[in-house]
Amino acid sequence: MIQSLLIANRGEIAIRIARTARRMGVVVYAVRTKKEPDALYLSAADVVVDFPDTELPVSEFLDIGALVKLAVDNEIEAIHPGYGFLSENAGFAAACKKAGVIFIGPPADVIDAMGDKIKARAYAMESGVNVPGGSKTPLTSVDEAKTLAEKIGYPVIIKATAGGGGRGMRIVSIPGDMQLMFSQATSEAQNAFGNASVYIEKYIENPKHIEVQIVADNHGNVIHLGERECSVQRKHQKLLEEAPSPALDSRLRKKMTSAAVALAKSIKYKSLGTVEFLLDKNGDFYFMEMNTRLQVEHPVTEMITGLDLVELQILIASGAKLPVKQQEVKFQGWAIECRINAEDVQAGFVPSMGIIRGIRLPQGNNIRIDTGVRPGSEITPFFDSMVAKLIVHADSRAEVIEKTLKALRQFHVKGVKTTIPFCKAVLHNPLFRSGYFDTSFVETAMDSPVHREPQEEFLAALLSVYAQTHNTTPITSDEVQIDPWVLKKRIRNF
Amino acid sequence: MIQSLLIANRGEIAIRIARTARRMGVVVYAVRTKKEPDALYLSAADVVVDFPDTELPVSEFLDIGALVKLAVDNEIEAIHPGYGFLSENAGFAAACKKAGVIFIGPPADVIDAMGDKIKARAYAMESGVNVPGGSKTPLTSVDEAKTLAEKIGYPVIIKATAGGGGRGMRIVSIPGDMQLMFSQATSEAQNAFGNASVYIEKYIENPKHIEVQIVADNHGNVIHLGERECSVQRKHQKLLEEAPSPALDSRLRKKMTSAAVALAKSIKYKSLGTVEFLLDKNGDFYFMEMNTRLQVEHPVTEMITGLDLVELQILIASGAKLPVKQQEVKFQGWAIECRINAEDVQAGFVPSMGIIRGIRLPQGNNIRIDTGVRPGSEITPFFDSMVAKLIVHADSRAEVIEKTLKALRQFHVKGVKTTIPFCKAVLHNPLFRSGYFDTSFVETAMDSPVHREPQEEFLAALLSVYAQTHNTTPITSDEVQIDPWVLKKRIRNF
Amino acid sequence: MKTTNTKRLIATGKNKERYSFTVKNRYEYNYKKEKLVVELIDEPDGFTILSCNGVRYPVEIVSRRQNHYEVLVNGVGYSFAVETPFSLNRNKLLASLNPGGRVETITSPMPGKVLDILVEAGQQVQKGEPLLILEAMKMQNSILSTVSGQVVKITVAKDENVAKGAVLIEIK
Amino acid sequence: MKTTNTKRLIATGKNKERYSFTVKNRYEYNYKKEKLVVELIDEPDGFTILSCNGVRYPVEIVSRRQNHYEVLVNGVGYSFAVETPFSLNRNKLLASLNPGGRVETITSPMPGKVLDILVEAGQQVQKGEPLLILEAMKMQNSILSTVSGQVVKITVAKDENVAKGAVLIEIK
Repeated sequence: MIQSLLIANRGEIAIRIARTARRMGVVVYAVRTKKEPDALYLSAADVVVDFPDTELPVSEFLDIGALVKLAVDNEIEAIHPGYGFLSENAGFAAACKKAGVIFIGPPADVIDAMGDKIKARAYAMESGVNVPGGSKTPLTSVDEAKTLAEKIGYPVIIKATAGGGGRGMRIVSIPGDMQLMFSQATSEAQNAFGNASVYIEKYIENPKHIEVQIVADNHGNVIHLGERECSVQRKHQKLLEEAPSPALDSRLRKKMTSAAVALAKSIKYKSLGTVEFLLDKNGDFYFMEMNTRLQVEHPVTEMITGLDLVELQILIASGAKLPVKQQEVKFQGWAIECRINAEDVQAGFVPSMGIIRGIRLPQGNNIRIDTGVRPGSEITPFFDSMVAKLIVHADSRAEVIEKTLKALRQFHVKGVKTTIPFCKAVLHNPLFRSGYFDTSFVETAMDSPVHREPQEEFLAALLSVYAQTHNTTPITSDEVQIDPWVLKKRIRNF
Repeated sequence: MIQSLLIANRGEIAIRIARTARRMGVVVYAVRTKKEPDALYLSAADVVVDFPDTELPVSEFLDIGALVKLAVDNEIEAIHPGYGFLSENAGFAAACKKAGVIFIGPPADVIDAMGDKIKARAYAMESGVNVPGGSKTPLTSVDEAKTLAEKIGYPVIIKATAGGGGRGMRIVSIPGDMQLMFSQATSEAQNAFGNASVYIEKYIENPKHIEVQIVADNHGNVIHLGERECSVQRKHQKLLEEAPSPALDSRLRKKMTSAAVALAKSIKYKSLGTVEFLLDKNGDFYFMEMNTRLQVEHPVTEMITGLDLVELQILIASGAKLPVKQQEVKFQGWAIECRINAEDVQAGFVPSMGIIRGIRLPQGNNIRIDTGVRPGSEITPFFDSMVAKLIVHADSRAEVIEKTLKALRQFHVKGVKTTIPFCKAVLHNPLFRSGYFDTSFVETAMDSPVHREPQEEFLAALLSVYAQTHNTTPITSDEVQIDPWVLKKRIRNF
Repeated sequence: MKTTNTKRLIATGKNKERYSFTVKNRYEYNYKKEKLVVELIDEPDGFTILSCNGVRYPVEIVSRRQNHYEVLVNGVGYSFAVETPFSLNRNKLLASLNPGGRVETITSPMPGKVLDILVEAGQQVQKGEPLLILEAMKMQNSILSTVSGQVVKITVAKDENVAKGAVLIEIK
Repeated sequence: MKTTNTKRLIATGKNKERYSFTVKNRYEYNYKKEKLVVELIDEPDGFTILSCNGVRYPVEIVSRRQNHYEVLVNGVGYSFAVETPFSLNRNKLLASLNPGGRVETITSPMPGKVLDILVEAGQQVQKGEPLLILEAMKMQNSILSTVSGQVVKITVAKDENVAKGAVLIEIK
């Protein structure tokens, strides 16, 4: 069994991984960076190691050499990459292996096969899973793109070969747009993945986004842990997820989970992974991509199965056999995850940077909060804008929607604007409640991106009048000024 | 109208006074002491003034000369004494007047008349209010006490002439106990009030403690704001109050409130005051004492009347006429106040000293929390152990009990033990719920001083096993050690 | 001593929603003849609570420019201008005398790099129409027009790095 | 690699209430054959949450002396001794060999001044009986006996100032 673990990540996921690892008796190491030397995730570890000074202009958690060296120098047995950063980087997995460090994830060749989205399409087809018509090789020119698009029929979608997570994607509905979209997609792909290569696929219009969680050990056992419904998206970014999906009946669920397991088996998958599907209006589903890591939304699966996915990752990486068989996996109730991001929804979801001045967490049973911030934490342009994930579990979909709404009404963040009012608006929306929503939901079905509680506008007017009467000074301000929180941090660090 | 105000007090009441005064546009001054130089109440003021260095071994908020000088030197128009400390000190009121500072409270002669409990008994009788049989002058010896006790009949109660708030009180049931109780009462009275003088009264066994809030302006207008039920007491210390009282019908309410108003009129009372009564099982009531200040439990009256008692105090002290007539006072619904003290109820209500490491406040409408602490605040032997007051308002007694219980379940304090589990036990108690309880309730009617939520004991066992398995270090400890919070404060102050 | 004074204050929102209060002695509020018990409470966990007749909401006053307020109630942003009936009428009058309307500035909501500018000076744009693409936090964000009107001026260039609050485009 | 091991751990409270768990691999808990998903979570506001199958309670581990735990669940104090079946039996055996029982010390729950001592050495006292009067925070507090037994020793004198945790009286 693995005895020590370096978490090559930060924020809520570092804390979440540390929690399980420490519960299992594994000694947990976290990496301190200059960008956030007193971040909350550091307090979740047994040992904190400092990231060394380097000349490289690369983010600490993307620096393969330095991270592997930290593990070797500190005699740490294994590395957990979390999500994002190096979690799907085959080179990182290979470098770990070479250095004698256990990489918690699938082997490098599997990451590589699934990371190249064109190769992944080919493997999916081989294992009998439908894929949308499209490229067999990366596009070399706009003209090639146009020719292929004519063949498979518009609309098509341009995707980054090395992509994932929505970046480098563009939908093209008419030939005239191809030039602009092709150049935007390649430049974004280059920025995001260091690889400008793109390909095209037939664009499935307004599908549902359904993904299947699979787990495979090193002994050939593969099981699935059901599906997650991730259709509430904006610009291919997931905003709210649930498990199970209201769109699947047991027949379709069986077909989709079997397809995911078949794919995993055919590529000799090991560790935790997610097979993402597009489900169209006819109930036909197509392979989209496979994520070879822990997902942000993994807690909803944990809630309904009672299994700890990080525990399974550590056990598998230790060489253990899967502790549960497929028929022992029991699915209970319904779970929803809300991503509470620091974004100004009313201004078009732009990041809302600043300092968290206060957090009020909802309280109650079967409410889980995964967060990496505390009062005083700063939301910076360095990292993503996630403040917390709120995960709620109840017996039925109707109940979990009400319970999540109640929790959101008790969840308050001061200092930055968050997506809490947006999540409320989703959960109040009749189409969402009906279950018949698809990935066009956020853009087409929401009257307002925020939900307003009764009397809110009246109270805002009253507050303005009160402030005018009392000459109240704003608590936060647009003006550039030294903030006491920032000052305090500066004094401490320099 | 008063334009500036010095608060000669600390903690939650200083904050509560500042809130109203600032709302009214009054500039608020708070006093910083060496004992708690970064207390929360200081942040509620417009201006913070430092208490000067003195040689006197007296508490800052008992130092008449220094406080009056602070007001004069800073050209502050008025002083609010809060409760406790100098709030019922006639000498303070006189010193303020002499210095040209408005004392927010009744004139010195009225404080004096009601402060001397024997004089107060005489005034009550004059105005036609029943008093229990007893002393007409202070006791000069144990023998005198015994003679008088024989005359009025045992049991009797010894009380401090300068007393109030339960200190210096002793009940004597048999002549043999008189010697011990007399000496305990005089020594406690000396300690608490600097005046050993005591008197005796017929002891009304197991009465209800009901008090009537009255308000009088400087123009002869006197109204009452209904009663408060304060029978949930331990050693004469109020623990949980409500308004109205479940024991009063409209006839009895009219009699008691009329008696309170009559007393106030007969002594030419001015400002806010409370007339405390003992109500026996026959529905007869007796004058106990009058408090010439704001009470700790004043918020329950504010909840059911919608009036702000501090605002009334400031208006009256400014010379304004009462803004409401008796018939305009509307009583709506029911309110409960729970005193959340830092006490170890399971160890017999001993003070639980230490540092507040976290506070979770209940959220919701019609829930009010008055508190003077925040995470990092220390509960010290210097001051009382109050952490917060939780005040809840609802339409009916049954509803407010449930709503308060719900709020208590969401109210958590980390770092010290509090009376939260005790307050829950009171609210769950069938006798309390029936309304037929009296001042013997806490000592005789409660099976357990704490309420245990379902599964608590099981979870405590599980936590112990978990801690043993993981070698978890205690978060707090009995051992003497430097606490990071304390260290931080030391570094800051020295 | 001050004399008692009662005045009317009118809060007007972006979409012309209007709430009219009477304020007596600077702190007694009435709305549609109903008395409001209003308190602004700083709680120990850092939150500010607006309490109105027992209804409690976490609020923030984000910014104030003279009589213009940006506030958050429950995390939702609202803008109100607070005026007396006199100033309200004067502003209406001024607006009617200056039918050309006023220039709205589109500012950068965050620091970032201008990747692309999608409009030209002189062009008519609709409210909600994308004006330019700003790259920040590794994402490309469209900056949308907050008003309908004509683009008067573009104050940034492609590939320029801009600070938070920098003026990007003026629309009249 | 460690080998899988399952052991039984029994938590015994002050009133002999007993809960028996099996623990596999040091982290898989079972109670009465039911699997428990247990997590101890440090939340960002400073609270520690014990989560068991989704039931969440704020807890504190107040003190630990070897296998004896003082914990708070929801602010209510509990004491448990955690033992294996083997050590439990051994302790029972030891207790039966030493029928005289062990000495309980009554300690001061806070700093204060001893105002009065109400018992004498040799005297029999009942659990809950007042032993002495301690003045602290301007209040007189009765210190009650936590056990029934005989007063062995009084280690403080009247008017003495005592620190928190000071031994006041020993009872056997």
